[in-house]
Amino acid sequence: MYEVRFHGRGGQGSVMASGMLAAAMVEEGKYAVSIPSFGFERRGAPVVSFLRMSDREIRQLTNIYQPDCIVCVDPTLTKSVDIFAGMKAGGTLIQATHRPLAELALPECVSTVGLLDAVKIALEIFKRPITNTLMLGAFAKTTGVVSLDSLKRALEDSDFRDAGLAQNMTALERGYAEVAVHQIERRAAA
Amino acid sequence: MTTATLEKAAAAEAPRKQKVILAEGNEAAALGVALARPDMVSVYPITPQSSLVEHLAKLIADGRMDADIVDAEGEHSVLSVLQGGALAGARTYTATCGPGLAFMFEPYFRTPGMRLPIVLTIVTRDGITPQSVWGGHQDAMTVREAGWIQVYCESVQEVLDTTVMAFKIAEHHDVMLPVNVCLDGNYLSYGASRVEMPDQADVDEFMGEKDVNWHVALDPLRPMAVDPLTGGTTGKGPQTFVRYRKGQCSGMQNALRVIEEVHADWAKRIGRSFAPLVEEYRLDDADFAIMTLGSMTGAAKDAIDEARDAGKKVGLIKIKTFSPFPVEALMKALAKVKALGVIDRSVGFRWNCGPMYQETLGALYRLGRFIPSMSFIGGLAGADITVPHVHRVINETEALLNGAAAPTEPVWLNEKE
Amino acid sequence: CSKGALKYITTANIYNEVGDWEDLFAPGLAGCQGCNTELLMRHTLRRVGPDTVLATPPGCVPGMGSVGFNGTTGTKVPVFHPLLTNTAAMLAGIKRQYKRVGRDVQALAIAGDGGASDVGFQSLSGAAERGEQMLFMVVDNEGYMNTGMQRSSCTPYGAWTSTTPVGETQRGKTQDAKNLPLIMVNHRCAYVATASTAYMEDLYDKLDKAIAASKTGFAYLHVYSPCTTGWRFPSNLNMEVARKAVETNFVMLWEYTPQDGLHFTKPVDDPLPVTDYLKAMGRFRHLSPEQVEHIQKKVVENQKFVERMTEHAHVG
Amino acid sequence: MSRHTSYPLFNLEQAGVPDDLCPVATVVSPMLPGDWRSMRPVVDRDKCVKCAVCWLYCPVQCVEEHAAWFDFNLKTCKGCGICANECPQRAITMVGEAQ
Repeated sequence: MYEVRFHGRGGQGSVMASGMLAAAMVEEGKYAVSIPSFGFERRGAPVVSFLRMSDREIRQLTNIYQPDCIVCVDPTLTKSVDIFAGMKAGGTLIQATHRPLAELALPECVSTVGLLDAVKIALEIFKRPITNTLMLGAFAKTTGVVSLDSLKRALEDSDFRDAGLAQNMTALERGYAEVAVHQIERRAAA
Repeated sequence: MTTATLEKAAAAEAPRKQKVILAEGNEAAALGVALARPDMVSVYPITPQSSLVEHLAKLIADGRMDADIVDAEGEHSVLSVLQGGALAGARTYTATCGPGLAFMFEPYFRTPGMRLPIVLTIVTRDGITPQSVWGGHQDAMTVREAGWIQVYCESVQEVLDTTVMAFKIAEHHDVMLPVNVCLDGNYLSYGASRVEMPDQADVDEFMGEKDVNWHVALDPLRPMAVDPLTGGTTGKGPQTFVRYRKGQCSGMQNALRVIEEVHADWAKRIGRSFAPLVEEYRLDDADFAIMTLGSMTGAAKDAIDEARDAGKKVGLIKIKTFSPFPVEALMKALAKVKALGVIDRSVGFRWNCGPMYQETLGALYRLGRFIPSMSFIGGLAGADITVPHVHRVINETEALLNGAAAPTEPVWLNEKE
Repeated sequence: CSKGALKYITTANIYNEVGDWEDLFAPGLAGCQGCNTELLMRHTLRRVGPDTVLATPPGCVPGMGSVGFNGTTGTKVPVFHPLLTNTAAMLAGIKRQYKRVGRDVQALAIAGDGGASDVGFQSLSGAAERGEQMLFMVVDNEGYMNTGMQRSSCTPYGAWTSTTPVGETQRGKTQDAKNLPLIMVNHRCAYVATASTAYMEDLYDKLDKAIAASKTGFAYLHVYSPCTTGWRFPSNLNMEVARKAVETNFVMLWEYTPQDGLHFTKPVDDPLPVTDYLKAMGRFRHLSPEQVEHIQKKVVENQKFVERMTEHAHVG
Repeated sequence: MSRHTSYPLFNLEQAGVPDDLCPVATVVSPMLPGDWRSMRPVVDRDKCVKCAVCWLYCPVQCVEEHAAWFDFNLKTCKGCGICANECPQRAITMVGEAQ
């Protein structure tokens, strides 16, 4: 079982990203479940979405409390939300940010980090800070648990209006290409 | 044999290829509805049902579903429109929850009395007040004595498959009763999961001929008065009333058999089987059991596996068909254990315990045995019922087995978190 | 030619046309002696014909046995009790399904004012807004007469009912009636009209138009129907009371279509004083001069209000 | 829609519909309210001009046409007296049933 928690703000499409990622995993013949958090998902308010992946049928339909991976599609969110709560040791963080790794305060549990200046790229592509598909590309590259091709097929099956599909395809590819992946060497616990 | 008949023969034996997709529970319900080919759906949005009717509207707008959609001005009219449609021969469907179901109650109670095989998905939501827009079984539980068949789903796949089966169950001539497919608001309604889509041709063969108003119709070519006054408080009046009311009860009891038959037929034609009434999980050699309903069951099964690995002899009993209450099937399961913990996602106000717990005590009485038992209430208003929660239920039920006194009050799982 | 002679001719015309059409209700219904509603029902259903599904929500219409009692039916066409609250919605479902399968079936409601203007208003308004194809007839006897003459929102000011009794501090209803047909005009229904059984040729004309309109949209027919029992007047005077209501402008006969707007069909230019109407029945016997004055004022006000609507009829 | 007579009522037994499903009725009420009457309409055949006004306003529609006059089916006439009140020829008189 591989568990991912998405953090974002209402309107940024983190719930949709979780669903598209699950669809991509299903494309690959895996089992996946995506569950959104159930708050008032108003534009700008912090939102959470959960994703489980497994080679076997997934029975649990619950929130995720100890994720293997955290995808944070908003660069400002860490100020208001403890996005690392419950994260497993040796976990992976995919973070939208323009900062370099050295400037980030990361807890001990984080071992792999994928950093992407998603807002900047989103403004180039969409003229709006929609970072979700960019972050999916970054997720694929950083974790390797899903292929870029599967994500593309999941996007094709989604309900985008007009130019939306082409733009999101570009975003997915750029996220994959431009993410900076870091491994953090942790000393073994004393 | 010609090639065509050979192919046909082969098709009858094995289900056709099924497309694998990711769908949330509300979408799966809508897809199940489309597979059953209703003539009429009537809708009014309400959280957490809204995306279900949005999916239906889109399926119809895209021409993927050939049904008349009536956007009524409220749930009361939604069900009333469908009653009219059914009386004119339409296969009909809607979905609602919580306050919408409450508003619908007047035609809701009347639907089984007219023996109209309407299918209504309850995307379960906790009862207000206190104000909540989140999941919980209180709405469906509150109307459990209104004469509808009520089945609860565990997974998104079960939502899709059960939605189709619900029409077949409702329209069976020995049943002729409306069916609620209950799917948990939030965890099932919005939970997206891998599902396999049955082939339309397989479903068409499964459904067979449609004939929903053979017993009552509002049709100028078959004039009759529908639901005249029964005839007063003396003489034949009460006898007439009793005859019809008893008929409703017979239909409910017949449903227990028909639900099993329909699930068996589905397994044969579509290739997926679900426990129709009561599911027993790792129960055969269990000393004690926990009981679940709906989407909490998945986490509970994982918890049972872990507890088994830790040497606890615990099994699980899941109720799928809650109304009619599957007394015989439940008695068979209960006979295997010596202590019981029941998790309800709603409250039974009168007995200060979960309603499923209270109903289960009735089955134990029928069985003629006393075993220590406990009522657990959790998952109200969208709260999560997690594997650790279920471990607590397992541990406290196990304590009963070891002689601990059963509390007279329910255990509220999410009280202090 | 005298007014009277013209009346014979019109009556004879109606009789010659529909006199041998079958009365589609059972010969015996339990309406009160001289029941205006029973008269209206029988004429209406004969006119509409047997390819009809009839909805009669709880009230005098099924109360007199049209949906039957103890295993019998009072109607020769398919008939049912909707709930008091859902008549228009149930009929909509029926009509939609017949339309879907290509059958021409008339959906007809004969509902009381309570079931239409009060508790049934939501479903009525919804069906009208959606343009459901039906003929919705309201029999306005200005109260819940079947259950013992309680007040409805169509009960006029000052009227005694069993829930607006005459006592020391309150003398009849203290509010004015809701004008349901005008509210239906504001739904822009395919057809809306008011009618009275005292003007049967006008009623038949409107029935024809309403039936035609119901083929494409929502047709609403509001019929003022005096109640001998609830209003307290002798049964033989029913038509006189109905006529007086029109002659005093207490009620007005008009029709509306989206194409032609609203116009009077029986304009009363020189109305009798409203007291001529009020004194014809017992439910207004207790009225004080101030109450009578209020009613007369309202009659004039209502008349002017509808008249202004006729003036605005052709803006489109 | 040009049909003006009813279709035969549905036969439940023939259709094999059990009598404990939806409450329905397929037999027309045999009730005849003629015995409610305390007064009965009597027609002066000489005065009747067959204008049909009585037919138009009779709530139970019990008016029957004869060769030269209209009369009433007393099995269903409830004796309300509207006909006598409305007859332009004053051809109808209400008389007590006891007479």
